[in-house]
Amino acid sequence: MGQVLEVSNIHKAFGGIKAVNGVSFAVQEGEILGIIGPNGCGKSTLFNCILGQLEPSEGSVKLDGRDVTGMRPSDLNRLGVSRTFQLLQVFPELSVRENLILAGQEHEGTMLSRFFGRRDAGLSEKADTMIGFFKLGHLVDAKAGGLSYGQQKLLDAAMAFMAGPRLVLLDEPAGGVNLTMLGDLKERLRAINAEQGATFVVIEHNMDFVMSLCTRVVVLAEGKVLAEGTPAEVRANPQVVEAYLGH
Amino acid sequence: MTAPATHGAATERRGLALPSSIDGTLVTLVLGAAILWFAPAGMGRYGTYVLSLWLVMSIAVMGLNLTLGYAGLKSLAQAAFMGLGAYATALLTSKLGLNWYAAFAISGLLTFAVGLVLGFPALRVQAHYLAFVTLAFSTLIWLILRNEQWLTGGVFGLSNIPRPSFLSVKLDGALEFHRFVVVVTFILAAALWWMIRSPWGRAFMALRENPVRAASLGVDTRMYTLLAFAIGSAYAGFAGALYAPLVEFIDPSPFSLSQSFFLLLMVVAGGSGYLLGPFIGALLGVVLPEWLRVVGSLYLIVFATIVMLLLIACPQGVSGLIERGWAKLTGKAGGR
Amino acid sequence: MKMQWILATALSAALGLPALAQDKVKLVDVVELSGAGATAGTNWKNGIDLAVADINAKGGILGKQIEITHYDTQTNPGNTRAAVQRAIDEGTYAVLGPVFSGPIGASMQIAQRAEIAQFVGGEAANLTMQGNKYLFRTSLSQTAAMPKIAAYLKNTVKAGSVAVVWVNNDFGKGGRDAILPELEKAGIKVAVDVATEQGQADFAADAIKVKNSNADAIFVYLNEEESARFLRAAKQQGVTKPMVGETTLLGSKVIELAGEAANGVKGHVGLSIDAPIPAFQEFGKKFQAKYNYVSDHNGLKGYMAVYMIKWATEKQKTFDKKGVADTLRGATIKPSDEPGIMIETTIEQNGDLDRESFLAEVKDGKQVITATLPKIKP
Amino acid sequence: MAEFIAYLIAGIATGAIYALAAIGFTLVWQTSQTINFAQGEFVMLPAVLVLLAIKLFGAPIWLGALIGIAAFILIFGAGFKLAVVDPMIKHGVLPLAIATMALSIIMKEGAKDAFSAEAQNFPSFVPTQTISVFGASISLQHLAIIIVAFAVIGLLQWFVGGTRLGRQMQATAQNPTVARILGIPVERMVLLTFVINAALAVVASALISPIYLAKFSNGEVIGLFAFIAAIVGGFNQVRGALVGGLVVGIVDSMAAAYISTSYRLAVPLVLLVVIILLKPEGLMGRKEERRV
Repeated sequence: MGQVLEVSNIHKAFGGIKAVNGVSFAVQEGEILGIIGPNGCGKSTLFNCILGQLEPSEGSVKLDGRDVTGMRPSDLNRLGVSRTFQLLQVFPELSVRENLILAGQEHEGTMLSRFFGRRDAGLSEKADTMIGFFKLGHLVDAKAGGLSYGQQKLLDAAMAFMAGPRLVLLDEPAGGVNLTMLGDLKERLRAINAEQGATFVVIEHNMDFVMSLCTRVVVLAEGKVLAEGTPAEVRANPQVVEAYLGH
Repeated sequence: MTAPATHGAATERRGLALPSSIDGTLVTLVLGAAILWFAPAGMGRYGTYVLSLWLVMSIAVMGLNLTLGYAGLKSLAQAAFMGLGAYATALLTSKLGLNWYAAFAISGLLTFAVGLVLGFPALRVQAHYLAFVTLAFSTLIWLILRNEQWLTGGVFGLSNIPRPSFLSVKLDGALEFHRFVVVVTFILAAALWWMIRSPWGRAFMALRENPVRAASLGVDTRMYTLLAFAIGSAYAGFAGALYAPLVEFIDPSPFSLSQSFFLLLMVVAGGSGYLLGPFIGALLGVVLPEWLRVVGSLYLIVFATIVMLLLIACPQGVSGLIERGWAKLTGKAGGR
Repeated sequence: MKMQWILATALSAALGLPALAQDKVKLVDVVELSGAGATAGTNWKNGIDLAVADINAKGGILGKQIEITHYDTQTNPGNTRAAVQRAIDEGTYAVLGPVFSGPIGASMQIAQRAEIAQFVGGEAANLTMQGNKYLFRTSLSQTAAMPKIAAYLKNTVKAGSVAVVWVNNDFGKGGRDAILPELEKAGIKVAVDVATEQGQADFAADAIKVKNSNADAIFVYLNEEESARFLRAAKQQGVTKPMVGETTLLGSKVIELAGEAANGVKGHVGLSIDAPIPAFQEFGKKFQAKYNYVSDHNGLKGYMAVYMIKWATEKQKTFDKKGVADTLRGATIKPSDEPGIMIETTIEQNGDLDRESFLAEVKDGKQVITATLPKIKP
Repeated sequence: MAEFIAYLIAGIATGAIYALAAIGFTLVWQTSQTINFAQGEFVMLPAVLVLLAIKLFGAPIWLGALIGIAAFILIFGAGFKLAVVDPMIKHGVLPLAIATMALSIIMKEGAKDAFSAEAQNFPSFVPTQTISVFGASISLQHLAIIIVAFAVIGLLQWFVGGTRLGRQMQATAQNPTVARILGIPVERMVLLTFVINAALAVVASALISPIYLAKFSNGEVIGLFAFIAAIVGGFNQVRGALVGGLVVGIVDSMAAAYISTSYRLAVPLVLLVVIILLKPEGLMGRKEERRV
């Protein structure tokens, strides 16, 4: 089992406020890693630093041993790192299928082939398969903006998987999703993890969701790593209980 | 009319996976070209000129529509790019005796390259810096056109710009040249239609709706943004290359900053992000003064007010209004 | 053809115009009513309207009433060209306008090709050098005016060096290009050559530059409000050398806007409602009464243009379009034959005009004519 | 040297005018992230409205001024915000920016058609005398503009930093969502900003018009230079307008003096491009982080 992602000593400050203050962790191939922590502990900022949306003030990010610190999000994505956002991020004016084709089209061919080639970039079937997998088959041609919140959340996740990524970072996938949908989502994620061997990092508030999905959990507090271990170990850690789980 | 096809019907038909499937927009383009081919009958030279001018402006607006409507960038230099194309064509054909077709291609290449050079540093920072840089560029170009009299004729302009010929047919007459403009406009519009339907078009739209998400899906936002701006600028260059022989005289005034603003307003009036919007926008901008002869110079106020009201009531412009009307008629849940 | 007829009828019916084309003569004025040329263009248009009203009230031309149409060019050469084409398509008897030299240059070949006389308000030298037999000026050209300025600078002002301040548009650039060789001929040195922008608001730096050049006199060739702004800035910077100008600088609008700063300005005036000719002053009063502001020389130009057409038509006794130009070339129109022409005017073969002009000075906020200059070829 | 000082002082005097006009850019930017392309017309119009009121109602100058100013602040301060900004801002800032272009045409052409195509004199509230500073002359009018520009910026800084209302306004500008949660009447704060912008435009108009004359097309030049000043100084800082205005004024004056006058206009534009390349946030601006 190789190491997919290695994050070392990431710092990020906004003005005088240190949002992330020296975070290090590693992600092993095939695992589902959870990152938890109270509001404002720097989870999203950490994500954005890893994914090139923000430039870290200090520290490095390595993908398969290669330094990708500060690399542009689009390039990182084409190396196989995919993500979802805390707030919903689908393209409302495009249909469900178009959303998925978009998520895959930049991973194949060249700019020229994308201009002169097929307009679906040969991805229609793959998109339909993915849509079926996420149980949105009846909505293939609907505009994404017209879907329910939970459906959009599923679409959002589906887009992250469209290009067959090595590593997927999910930012609060369970936020605002109702219980039935939540079950669906968890089941889908597990299935992809099992079938495609995809590796996950999940930021989540919903404790039950994280504890039942993840194989390992990193706890952040005030921009630093507070604890790390299996769900059971973390649950038993007194520091964590005090800082986060306690209330 | 046609607008629903660009978004609704076309999107839905994509599932058929027919790369060359014909949609409403293309049908409208073909029909429009056919009608315009015969339209000037009995209109006189002036009427024909206005029709041709409308099409030429439509090309420039089409380019800006790509920049603004599809990629969401504010360019304040579309008229300046048009000027570059017009002067390049005028100088190459009248002073160097170059063939118009070569001059046309050079005009497009030149404006495309300048667009890249201009866009690269600006888009590195933030999208709205493109507006600042193009504003400066627009005025600088205008100054050069005016000051370098040895080359551009300065304030006195360039006259006696020759019209092209097709095969061995001379296109000096108003009607012949109009038909030539119709054909060139059709080709350029069809090329844009193809691009918008290709994966590029999808990337452009993703860029406009949510650039951050698009980047996280592997869309090279900088590359596509630059391309949209450079291609949009090249269309202005093409428009300029037709404008010069159409008017047979150019001076710096139609390429000023305020003209660039005016072109932006045309994009919005017609419906930004709709392939056929530019034709409607340019119609309002170019032909409206003809319809509003009665009110004299008030036409500018009328035009600007129409744009304002559209922006308040329906930011998708006239195309958006038509789409809404269509949705109502067909009973579909339309509008946004 | 029939289609057009129906359209035209429908259109005129819709606009409430009487469609009695037979006893009317159609004139189209193509002019700058919006854009940079709006001020000059509006004066020109009002002058024309005044003339048309006068003529129609007295029975028209050869018994026909004049029907005047104005087309706005937006000060855009392309539009001007198209509008002239349109005027000819619609069968205008002659083309009036435009006023700015750039748009004239863009559109003059159209009227020439159609062999229809075009009466323009432009003063740029190059317009009448292209062998166009159908183009007629309504004022002195810059080539005619500038030698008079140079002579004035040399003989009256006794300047050895001159600062030239000009506006960088077709009007100003043309004037500057015309005066420089004349200054050289007169042995006057150009101390500093200052280009300014059309619509420029701030002239402080330009005034300092002129002041520092230590020129004996300053030749100012700007449009109306820029002239006023420059005069004010010059006064503020303590420029004391004489300001010399051509027509515009001594115009009523400049005097009104510049206030005290205009006092002492001198120069050459082609057309002016302040000229010591009763007809001019009367025109000024009529114009003021109708439009509630003071006409500049463009108002006079427009007014006289219509009378040039009237005179030519009555002379040839028929509405022959081509004949208008033929009749006018080389003719001399005297106010005794046609009072509307106001001042004896000779039309040269190339379309230039020759007439008396004036030297003037601004005293106590008023233009005072100090001398009358004879025609170049009396 | 005396020559240089003369140009410098002329540049500062002109720069203060640009600064006064540029403040509005920064205010509108801060509250709605929009470039107001009609800013130049905002400065042009009050003077025209005052003259129009005098002409239409035959009112004495003070009454004309009162009517014109009240009408302007009402229509283009409150009215602009309610009729243009409010309905449009939900569609994003792009339509709003374009709407201000349309607005500038309406204001300009409206002033021309309703008032006059020609420039008109505007009475000065300041004596027109000239005084001598270091051998260079400067008019009391320009001096007044410099003083007012500094005073207005100082007052705004104090208002924003030192008063409760001002801090609320500042909070709204920085993050409307958070401000709303904190119980700040966000809508009213934004409205207030626009009214302040209109009031400043009136002050600028009253000071500038006696020198530049009242004309419908004045907004083009003033707007362009104020825009450059705002970018050079920094769009997101009110004091950026002051610094930018002065820098642009001085650079323009020096360009007229020492560089080809036909390319004078190019110099501030090149400065603008250089600033964008080297310090995109402007001389005084705050760096805006890319946020997700």
